[in-house]
Amino acid sequence: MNMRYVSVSLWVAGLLLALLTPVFGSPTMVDITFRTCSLVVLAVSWNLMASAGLISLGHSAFFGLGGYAAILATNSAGTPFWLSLLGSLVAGAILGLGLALITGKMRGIYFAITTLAVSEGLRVIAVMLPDLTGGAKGAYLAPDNFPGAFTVNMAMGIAAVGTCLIAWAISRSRYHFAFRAMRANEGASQMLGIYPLKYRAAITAISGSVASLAGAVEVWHGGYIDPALAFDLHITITSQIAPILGGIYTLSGPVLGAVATTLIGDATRIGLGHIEGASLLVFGLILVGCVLYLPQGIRGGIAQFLDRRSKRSASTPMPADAGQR
Amino acid sequence: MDLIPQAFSDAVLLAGLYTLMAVGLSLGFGVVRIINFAHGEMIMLGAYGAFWLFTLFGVDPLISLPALIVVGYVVGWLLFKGFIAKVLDAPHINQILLTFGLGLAIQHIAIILWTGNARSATPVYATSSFLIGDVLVVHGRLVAFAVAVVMVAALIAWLRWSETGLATRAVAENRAAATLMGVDVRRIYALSFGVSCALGVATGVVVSFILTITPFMGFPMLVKAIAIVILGGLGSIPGTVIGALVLAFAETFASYYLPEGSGWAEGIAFVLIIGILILRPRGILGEAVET
Amino acid sequence: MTPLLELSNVRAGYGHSLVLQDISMSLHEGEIVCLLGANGAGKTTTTRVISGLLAAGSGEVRFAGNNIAAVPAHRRVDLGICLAPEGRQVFPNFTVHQNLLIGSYSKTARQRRAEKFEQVYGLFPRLAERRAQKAGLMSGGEQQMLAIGRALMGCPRVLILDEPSLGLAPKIIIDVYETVAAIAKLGLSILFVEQNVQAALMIAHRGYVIANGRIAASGTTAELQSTSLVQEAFLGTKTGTGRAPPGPARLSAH
Amino acid sequence: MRYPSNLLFLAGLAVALGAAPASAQEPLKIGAPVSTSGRYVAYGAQAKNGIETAVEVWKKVRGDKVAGRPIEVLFRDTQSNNAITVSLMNAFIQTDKVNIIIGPDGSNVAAAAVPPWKKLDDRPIWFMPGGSSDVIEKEVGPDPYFFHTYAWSYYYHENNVNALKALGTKKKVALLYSDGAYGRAHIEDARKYVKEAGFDLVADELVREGSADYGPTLAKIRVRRPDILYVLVQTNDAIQLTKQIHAARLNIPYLVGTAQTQLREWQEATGESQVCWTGVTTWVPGLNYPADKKEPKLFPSAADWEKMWFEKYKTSPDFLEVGYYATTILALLAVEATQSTDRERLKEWLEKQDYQTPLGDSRFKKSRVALHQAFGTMVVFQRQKQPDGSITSVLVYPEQVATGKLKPCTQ
Repeated sequence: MNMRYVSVSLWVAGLLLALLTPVFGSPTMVDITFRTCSLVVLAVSWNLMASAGLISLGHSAFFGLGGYAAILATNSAGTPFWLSLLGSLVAGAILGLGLALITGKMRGIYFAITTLAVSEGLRVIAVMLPDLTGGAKGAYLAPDNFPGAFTVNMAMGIAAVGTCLIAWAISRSRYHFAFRAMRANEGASQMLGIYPLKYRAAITAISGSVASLAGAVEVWHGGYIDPALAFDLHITITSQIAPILGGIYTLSGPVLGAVATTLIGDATRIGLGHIEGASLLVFGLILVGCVLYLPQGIRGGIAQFLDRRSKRSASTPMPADAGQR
Repeated sequence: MDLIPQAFSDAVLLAGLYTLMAVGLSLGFGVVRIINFAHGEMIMLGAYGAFWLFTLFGVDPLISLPALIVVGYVVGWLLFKGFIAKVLDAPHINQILLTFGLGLAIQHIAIILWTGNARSATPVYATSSFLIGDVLVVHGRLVAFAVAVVMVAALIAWLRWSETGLATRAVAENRAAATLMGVDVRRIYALSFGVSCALGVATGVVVSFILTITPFMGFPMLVKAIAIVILGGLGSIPGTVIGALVLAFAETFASYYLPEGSGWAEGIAFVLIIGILILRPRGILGEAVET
Repeated sequence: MTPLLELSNVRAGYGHSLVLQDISMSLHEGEIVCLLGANGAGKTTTTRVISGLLAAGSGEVRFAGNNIAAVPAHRRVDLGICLAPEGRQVFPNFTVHQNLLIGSYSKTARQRRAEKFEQVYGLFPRLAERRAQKAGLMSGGEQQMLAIGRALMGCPRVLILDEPSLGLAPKIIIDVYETVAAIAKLGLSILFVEQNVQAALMIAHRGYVIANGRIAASGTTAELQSTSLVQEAFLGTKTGTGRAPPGPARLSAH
Repeated sequence: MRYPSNLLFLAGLAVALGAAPASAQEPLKIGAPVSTSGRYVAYGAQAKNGIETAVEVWKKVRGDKVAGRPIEVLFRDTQSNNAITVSLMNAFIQTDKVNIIIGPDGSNVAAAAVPPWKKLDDRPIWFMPGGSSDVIEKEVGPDPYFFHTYAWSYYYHENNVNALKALGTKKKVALLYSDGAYGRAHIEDARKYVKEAGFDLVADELVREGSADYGPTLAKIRVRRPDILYVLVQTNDAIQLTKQIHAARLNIPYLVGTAQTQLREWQEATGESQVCWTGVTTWVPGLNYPADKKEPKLFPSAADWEKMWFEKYKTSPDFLEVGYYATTILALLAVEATQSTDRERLKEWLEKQDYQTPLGDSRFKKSRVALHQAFGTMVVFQRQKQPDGSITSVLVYPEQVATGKLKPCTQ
């Protein structure tokens, strides 16, 4: 059994689950799949940015914007379901482009903090313009035609599959190398004839638009939105937990991580929900444990396991640099 | 009535609180190069510590402050040895997630121990005040300001004049060179992380009688502290003071002079951050621990 | 007589790239030894191994006869191994005086701080004049003096200087080397790394030439001056051994 | 379904569903979405206490079963999160097939629970002893299966303003509300009733939820010299705001709050600053509601019930705890009386019943939009300092229950 076989079969399984569960699954199954798919979209989207060296601490900005774009389009202009999703995609892409432009050459922690600021800024706007957004007491979706739960669930499945396909296409294209170079060193990549801003704008636009899409489908699913939860920092955090738990900078890592995060979250919530504070305590501890003991994520863990099984003798690695740089 | 003197006084007092809130985070980042997402939880623990000592034993928060600072130092030191030390060479994002996970766990331990009920300590000075001309000054806030000034001054003096403080700055500026001077970098890390947490706890003690204490109080304060640290320049202590002043003045004056200004104030802070990062991508005063 | 410092068959590198293939060398009490080599040959990596910033993959580093592999970098200062690193690495936001102060941070050095200050300010009157100035605002030559002075503050038995002439004007280089010679008179053992052959051979007793992570030549200054090996080493090529080992040249350059 | 990762899902499913109940006697399932983690955890704890105590009392009085069926309460944690609440509601209705839903608690999660419940045709009877926001009422609309067992936001202000009318209408009122869900849900009706009563609205100030400094807002209000400061913020904000108002020495004779003034949390955290604040609530210790004539053991007098609670928890109850207790007992009585879980029969019975509970009359009436609304009887009280130094709630409105008069603050 090698990594390739495992990975192909997992991909096929994931695809089928995402697209067939809304048709055949039990309500619980549908619900878990929906939330997993939503997290897959966010995680893959976050990982796309991270792959280009852009660590986002404000993915909730895209998620929330997408939700508000969908609800505004629907409630004020009677926009139908699919069209409202398109609107959110565009809104997310515009925000992504804008972010790339204002952040210019900012990198690392400065880029991260700017995204955080954008997300918090949007939350303040949503809170302070109640006539437009419903303000802090929230707003309900009031569509002319509700497309039905099946369609909404299916939309999230398609979104997840589509996002993975985009990530796959990027990993197969020459852009992949550009992003990798940017991640390593933006200055150096410039010398290689790569113009970071162009790629940066492209990746933030793509990543932003799919994250917005997730927000929009969530609104159609839940039917309600409010600023505190649309722009919740925990959305940002879970969209990071998933790729890091699964394996950052990889294709399958965010997906594996999303599945694991959802299942762990549900297990602790349902298993420990009757004890005050226990469910998120255990979730926090699991997170700490994963960062400490699975630094390469689940994907890295599996690869290592398979490696060991194939008994390939590893070459003696060099001692690490003790100079702490 | 002219509100400008009042606004000015409010802003200065608030800036003191903000400085204290952010200075520990700034030190932690400057030296250990980790943004401690559990820093807010240190504030929360400090607040609960002061609250319980006050409520159960009648110990005034200002009296319990020194003891709690020591406890905060020990907790920080243990967190460093137990967790942070293991991810020093990991990517930033892993470190962020680790500290976030720790924060989440600490929050919910607090819920289990003390429930989610909102609390606040009630020493007399918390709600008494005096007037200078037209300007009203609340004793509690003045006390908080004084504690902030003393703590920040002590920190600066320590970094500037003590042997260990100097070594800490050396590590912040160049860890390899510091090692060559015989400085045990890991020990300095543990120490600074401890001091950083102790400052968080001190903040908690001070807000225990001004603000509402809940297990969740830390996270919004962390976001604010990050904003301040970024405004001033990561790791720069004078920068943190400037960042706190900028934020406090912007918020206070917006609240006084804009319609619905106190609602927009927080948004103003984030606009400021983005603006400053565009103009000066490394904050008002650059990086590294300066005093 | 046991050498004060001895490296035998040291291999070391970063991650999976091996920079030092096989280094053996020694330094005796009171000696001045220079380490020559082209950019990227492994000179700085050697100093990092000696100072403990980089652990040796295999081989031994002995100090006064003891294997110091297990001694962490910051403890080696206590033993008396002090390095003025490549690129000077002074603390830019510290004053000159603070830089020197931190130089005597180690336990042994702290006890002799006053004496050392006197010595360093005596050797470098320029530093005494500028004691309150921020190090980052000084010229390259002054910073180099400071770096050496700072290393001296640590009470070294072995003073290691990594490319003290790097990026300095010729006139300043002469100043630096005159000072090094003066320090040598204090009875210290000095190991210094150079690309500038002329300057190095001026004051050293012995020398080693590193090429591609191996000792390519060694001998007294006079011997080295007369051999063509020095030149070859500097070209980074090695005749006669067939294939050159894979050169991780760029990696140790900075 | 032959792929390995299905195992992961199945494992998750098994965890999610727990051990399937396989008893011959189908239990009565009550779905209880409670916020036992996240920011509403304080409410969640109260909700859980209320339901648990109700089931305990029922078992003591009536035995372990209701209508011959064992009682099963499914407590599920909303984590104070909208998306999780949606999942919970779906799971309760579609998977667990609960017979009755009671909850959730916090206003945002309560709001988020509405669409998934409304969307499903086979939705069960839903009691909501939590959310008071009028957006919830509008969204639920005249749904026959929705039973609101808590006051709507506008009840607060109708009662509050009625109590204030005793002071005469020439008074100047300053409104202060937060940009949070609580402030936004209440401000419009507060404004409406204040204006209708003929008061002079001299300030209408917004503050930020969680703000560290209310100084600027208070300074602006001081300049207007109002007679009444009317505050609409949630508990956490109310605690620090109350202390700051005290410190600011505004010299405003009447300080008017809403529900938070009755919460233990607020009273303990504000100390001396709480004196003279008024509040409006559905329940306050010391109400003189008598025991129910038909069910005196399930619905004892307010005083007896309070005593029972104090013995169990060593603290006096808060209004959510009473609300969840009364609601749960009502639900159990409905099942017992109809011997069924059919929502039509339950609904009919609920519409007709009439008990005297520790929380007042249990009769459901129409409200602005919703069909069923109970326990909306509110009282206005004032925190007054007694000669012995203690601070107690003195009922000032309505007159039938009043135990004292509204007094101006002397500072």
